[in-house]
Amino acid sequence: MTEMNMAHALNDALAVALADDDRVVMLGEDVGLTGGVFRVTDGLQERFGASRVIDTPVAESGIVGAAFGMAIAGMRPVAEIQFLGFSYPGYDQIVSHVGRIRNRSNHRFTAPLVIRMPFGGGIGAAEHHSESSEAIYAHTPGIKVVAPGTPAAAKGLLLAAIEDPDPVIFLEPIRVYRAIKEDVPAGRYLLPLGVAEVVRPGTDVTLVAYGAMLRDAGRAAEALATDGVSAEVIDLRTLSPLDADTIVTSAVKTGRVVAISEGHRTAGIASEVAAIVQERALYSLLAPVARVTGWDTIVPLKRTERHHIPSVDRIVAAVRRTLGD
Amino acid sequence: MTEMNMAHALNDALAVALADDDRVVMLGEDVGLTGGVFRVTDGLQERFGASRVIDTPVAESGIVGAAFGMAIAGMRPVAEIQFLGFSYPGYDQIVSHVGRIRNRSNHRFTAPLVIRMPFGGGIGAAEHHSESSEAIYAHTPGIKVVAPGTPAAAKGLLLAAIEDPDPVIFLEPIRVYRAIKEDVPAGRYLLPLGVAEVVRPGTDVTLVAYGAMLRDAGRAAEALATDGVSAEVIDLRTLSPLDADTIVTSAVKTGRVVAISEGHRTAGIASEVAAIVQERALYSLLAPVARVTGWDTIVPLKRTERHHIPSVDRIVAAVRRTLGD
Amino acid sequence: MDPLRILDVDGRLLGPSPLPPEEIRRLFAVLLTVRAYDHKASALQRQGRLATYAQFEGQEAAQVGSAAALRPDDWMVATYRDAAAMWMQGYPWDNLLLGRMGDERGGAPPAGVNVLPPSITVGAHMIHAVGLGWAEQMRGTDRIAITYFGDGATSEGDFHEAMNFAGVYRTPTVFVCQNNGWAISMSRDRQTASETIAQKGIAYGIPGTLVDGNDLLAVFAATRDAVARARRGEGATLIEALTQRMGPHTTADDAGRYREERSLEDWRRRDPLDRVRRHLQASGSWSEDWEHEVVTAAAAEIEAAVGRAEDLAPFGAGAAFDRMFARPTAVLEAQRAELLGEGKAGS
Amino acid sequence: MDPLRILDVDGRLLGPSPLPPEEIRRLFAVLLTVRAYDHKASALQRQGRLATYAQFEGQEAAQVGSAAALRPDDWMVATYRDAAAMWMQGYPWDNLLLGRMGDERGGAPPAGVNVLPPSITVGAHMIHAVGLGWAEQMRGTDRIAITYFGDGATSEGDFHEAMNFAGVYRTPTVFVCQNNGWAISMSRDRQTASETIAQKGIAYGIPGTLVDGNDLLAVFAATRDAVARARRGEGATLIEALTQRMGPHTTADDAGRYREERSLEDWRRRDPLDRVRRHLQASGSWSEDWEHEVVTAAAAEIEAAVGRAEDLAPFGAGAAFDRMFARPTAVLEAQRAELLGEGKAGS
Ligand SMILES: Cc1ncc(C[n+]2csc(CCOP(=O)(O)OP(=O)(O)O)c2C)c(N)n1
Ligand SMILES: Cc1ncc(C[n+]2csc(CCOP(=O)(O)OP(=O)(O)O)c2C)c(N)n1
Ligand SMILES: [Mg+2]
Ligand SMILES: [Mg+2]
Repeated sequence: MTEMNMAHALNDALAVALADDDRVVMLGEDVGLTGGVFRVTDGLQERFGASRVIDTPVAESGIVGAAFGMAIAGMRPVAEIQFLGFSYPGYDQIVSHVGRIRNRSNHRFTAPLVIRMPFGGGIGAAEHHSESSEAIYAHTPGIKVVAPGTPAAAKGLLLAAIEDPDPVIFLEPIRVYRAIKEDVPAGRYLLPLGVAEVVRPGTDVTLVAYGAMLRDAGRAAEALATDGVSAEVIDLRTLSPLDADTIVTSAVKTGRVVAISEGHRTAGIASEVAAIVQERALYSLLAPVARVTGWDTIVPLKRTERHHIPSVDRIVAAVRRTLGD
Repeated sequence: MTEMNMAHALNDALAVALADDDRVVMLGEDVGLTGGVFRVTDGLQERFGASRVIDTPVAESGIVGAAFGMAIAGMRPVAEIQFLGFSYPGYDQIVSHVGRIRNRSNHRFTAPLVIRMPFGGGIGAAEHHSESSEAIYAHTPGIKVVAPGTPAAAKGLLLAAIEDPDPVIFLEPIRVYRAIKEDVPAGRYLLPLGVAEVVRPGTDVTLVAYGAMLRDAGRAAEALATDGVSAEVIDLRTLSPLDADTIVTSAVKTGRVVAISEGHRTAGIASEVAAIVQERALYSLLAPVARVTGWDTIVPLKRTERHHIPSVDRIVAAVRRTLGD
Repeated sequence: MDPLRILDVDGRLLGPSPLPPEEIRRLFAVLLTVRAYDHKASALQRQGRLATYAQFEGQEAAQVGSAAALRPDDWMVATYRDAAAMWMQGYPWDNLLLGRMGDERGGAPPAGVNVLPPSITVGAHMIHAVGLGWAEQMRGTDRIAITYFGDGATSEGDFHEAMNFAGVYRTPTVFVCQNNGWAISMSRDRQTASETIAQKGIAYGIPGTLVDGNDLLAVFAATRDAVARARRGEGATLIEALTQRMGPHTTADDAGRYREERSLEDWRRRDPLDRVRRHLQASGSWSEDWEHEVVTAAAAEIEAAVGRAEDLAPFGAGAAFDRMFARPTAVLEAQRAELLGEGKAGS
Repeated sequence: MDPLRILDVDGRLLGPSPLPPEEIRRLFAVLLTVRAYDHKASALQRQGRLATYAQFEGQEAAQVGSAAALRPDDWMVATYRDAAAMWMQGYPWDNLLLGRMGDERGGAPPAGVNVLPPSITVGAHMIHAVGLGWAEQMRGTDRIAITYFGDGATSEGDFHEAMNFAGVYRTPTVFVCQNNGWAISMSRDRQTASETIAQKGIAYGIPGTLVDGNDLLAVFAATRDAVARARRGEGATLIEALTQRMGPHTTADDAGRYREERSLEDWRRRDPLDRVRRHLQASGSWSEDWEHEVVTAAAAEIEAAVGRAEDLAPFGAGAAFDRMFARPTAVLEAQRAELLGEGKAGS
């Protein structure tokens, strides 16, 4: 156990994977010499060589497509896309090929690759750098989508993603990279994909969150606790497949759910949570599932970005609405 | 008024737009000489010339990107992508540029273009030809998404899309192209974007559908009627922005909603409908909103495709579940 | 650039043959076989027994000549129109037919056959061959990867990224463009203003070769050299095989809308089979009986494959859920239960 | 290919000047002005008054020389690093600064300025210039479109599609690649195995020109010819301007991780401003006072723009909803109401 921030924990996970398994290779723009724009791959090229940690041309479709070919040939590539917003030029490779080869070949060929992408806003970055469009990947069959909220979860989930026999999109919340530290187990440490975690038990309302919003959900729970409202907080961790049972169990218990996502609202992750909860726990619901999300607008630039990303206040207000306050 | 099938009605709409407005140009793969793989653009190049109806190289990103540039310069391009599944190579242009220039330039530059795409399965086509991933575009800010279900709606909505000052993705249900005929008004005929239509009034349950599923929703309503169940059928027509008021009004009236979509379930259009209904009509609901959708799998090939696309039976069964039968 | 040509339309050698006579004879039998398949598949489609089918008539030499230069364990990533090349590399007729019947098992060739299922989308698959070859390079094998694509595919951005990666990392990749003159209704000269496709290699530091795609021996020689180069670790090659698709784009297409029938006359004279037949005739190693025998045997083999494919019971209703991941997720299991009527939503 | 060079590093003309002396003097003043802006913007960033900023020091001649060949109504589609070119084409400092402050109004230059907001994503914007020029062609104007991009951008598929469309439709497009040696940490020689970027034009039937990008006159001459060709309806040109970014990729980058400081020494000798200054000095049309005057005036102008940009009150909380469509949809109005606390979900 060492205290690490998320960037450090991810770096540690990648080092473990590279050391343990010859088939693991990394590729992406600036992942080698500079250690990536967020330094998540810092030192890995030095340690494992330029043929295991590969700097690529600026070509996202090429990165994904080449990694896909490698995976079919038996490697375990970990591709990095510099920001979620730059994955779109590689979207066709992901949707039409990475997520389909197992189905297309009835298991004869498979693509066990991981595509890492920083996501989310909150650092006042330029346009396209604050995307939270994870719902489009969650909507895509054949791909798992993972989004950790804390350093230890990041390590355990990334190693599990690399060992998974199927493709995983791994989303790293930008503003959490260096924001929090916690104890992270050393060496090979795995957390199961597809399993959500109740990170704070409560009885009055369920807050469902993931990625950077997890921290704000926790803060909202703290704030509510001082007013005597007991909020249960669920860390989704995996966005596809969603762990419906954990969500529904909590919803049945509390009768109130606030689904939180930084992504756009329409057909987003929070919509899916709401649909599932009403489907399986309608008669337990004391109030509608509230969605606290990014709006259906482009993420505003630095000067007004704060109005877009769900704030602790907005979460608390939504809880109050579900409580009928 | 002439009786037309949908392919014919769309051809008519395009001819009207090309005749009425010099700024309208069409471009896409095989749209000219052959009149498109579904013959929707049949005869238009002959009539309006090869500089107004343009055959392009096989390059979807190029088609969308060039149309985007034309639109900024004041044209009204109508781009065709041969199948929704081939829009993915142009996805970045759509999401990162087409849907953003108005926001990026605070209205100084705009992109009034239409991107037409056939969508949906049911004709036993090859892989990638049966996609129903409209939710990813509905999730994308800055773009309107339209999906007509009948010939007259197709014409009225396409002309409205071409006249709209903002970008519109226009989805044409493949298996409806030649399946139904109805009277279609002659000349310039507009239906408002963003407005759903109650196409069959009812009192016991609301069926929300669009595209090719509209016909099956109607058939389900017929079948239910013979058993004394009165189903109201709503044609969404526009998937983004969704006409929440029409849906909610009906839900409040009937107390039961079945949301139908050929697309994948997770974070799909039906999820959004369910989220909205429970949000705004929870206390009117007599049963959970049921989702009848394509599964979270790749659309199977011809031999087993029928298990994927929601059938009339599945719709009826879902209605029966909401009725507690 | 003049295209490489070794066998002229009269079957005369214009230079030394890259293949011994027995091998030419064997490959002529292959040409006959794949043409028999092509005709059979078209016929099946007309009878409604196959879904849309993309004929390759006219392109047999381009596919057979190039695939003949491969080792059985080399990777192949090809398209909907490349059944001949895929079959040569071990992809069974059964699988090719199943694919066209709309059965996912078509995409699963036997173990040891390193041929991916045919690419239906245009352009995206070339980079897969780059990744496959790159992986082999990393593992220290001398396996190479060949990829087939059309003239139309060179317009997609992914062609560019694939070529660029292959150039930068010197991957063992052989790019074979069958320039058959058309991308559905778009003629080659309107697809790109580049004089040849072969010259596009210059943009990536990759040598480009132009060959007569209807000349079995020229295609073989060019591919053999490219494969050897790749196997030696010297990187990728782009081969443009000039040919013509004699049929429509697919069985769903009406070529009369964009191509004059008489534009094919010249190409008919350049038929890829005829010139090899003439060559064999000149050396006395051809007889009508032998050709008949070959075609009859091929027909029987294909017929048997059709039978097996048609007899294969379709997947059950819930099978799609099993094909998504190594093990179906809980979400998929719930959906399967719903489909099979075992689950009740809203319960 | 030897790059076109007209002014050597000592300021001597190697051939006839494409510009009269007064015009060279005017453009030197522009070079001084844009460098002043670049330094000022870097300083503002260090003070936390701008978000990440991408310096263009070293690339001034490439931008100013090319933009000087345009007509005021021509279209320009450029990147985050092309503030100098954009400003020359009419994009105000105010807007450039506002963009870097994170304000969408930065993207809205005054009416009549046909310059799109800078492209932040790499690669996608070149085809926009193709579409813009194509539209002008359709409308029968002789307006052309110029697009700027880096060496890294040539690896994206969209570069390929843009060039191919420009070739096929002979659109009036001028492609200016500032090959500054780097794409963040990736050096040009590892970005593509093509010997030059200019030669990539061959793949599209588009002429490619290699110029010394630090030579104001060479860049001007090459662009002038390309613009004239485009305006005459003869199609697109690809210009590769060989240059070097003297600073880091952006203010957030640490170039020390991938570039040796001493590799810049040679480039410092080739500074794009120095050689024009020497040229002016040799003809007696330069004085220290004059340069000082120009720089002071520029600084004041820029300072005023900074003031205006910083004083502009930020958008209100609900403004984003107004920027999506000509009129906000009902969905957006409901979300705005929710944000502003007027709406109650679940009511
Ligand atoms: C991404 C994508 N865009 C469009 C299509 C539709 N389409 C199928 S084949 C084809 C033409 C391809 O031409 P070419 O590459 O020359 O191959 P050929 O069919 O001539 O063998 C097109 C446009 C597709 N399958 N995928
Ligand atoms: C699609 C996309 N991928 C990656 C990035 C991240 N990125 C920003 S600039 C850059 C390097 C671009 O290099 P080049 O085109 O040479 O331009 P330069 O920065 O040198 O001016 C990269 C990779 C991006 N902005 N967009
Ligand atoms: Mg072709
Ligand atoms: Mg550069």
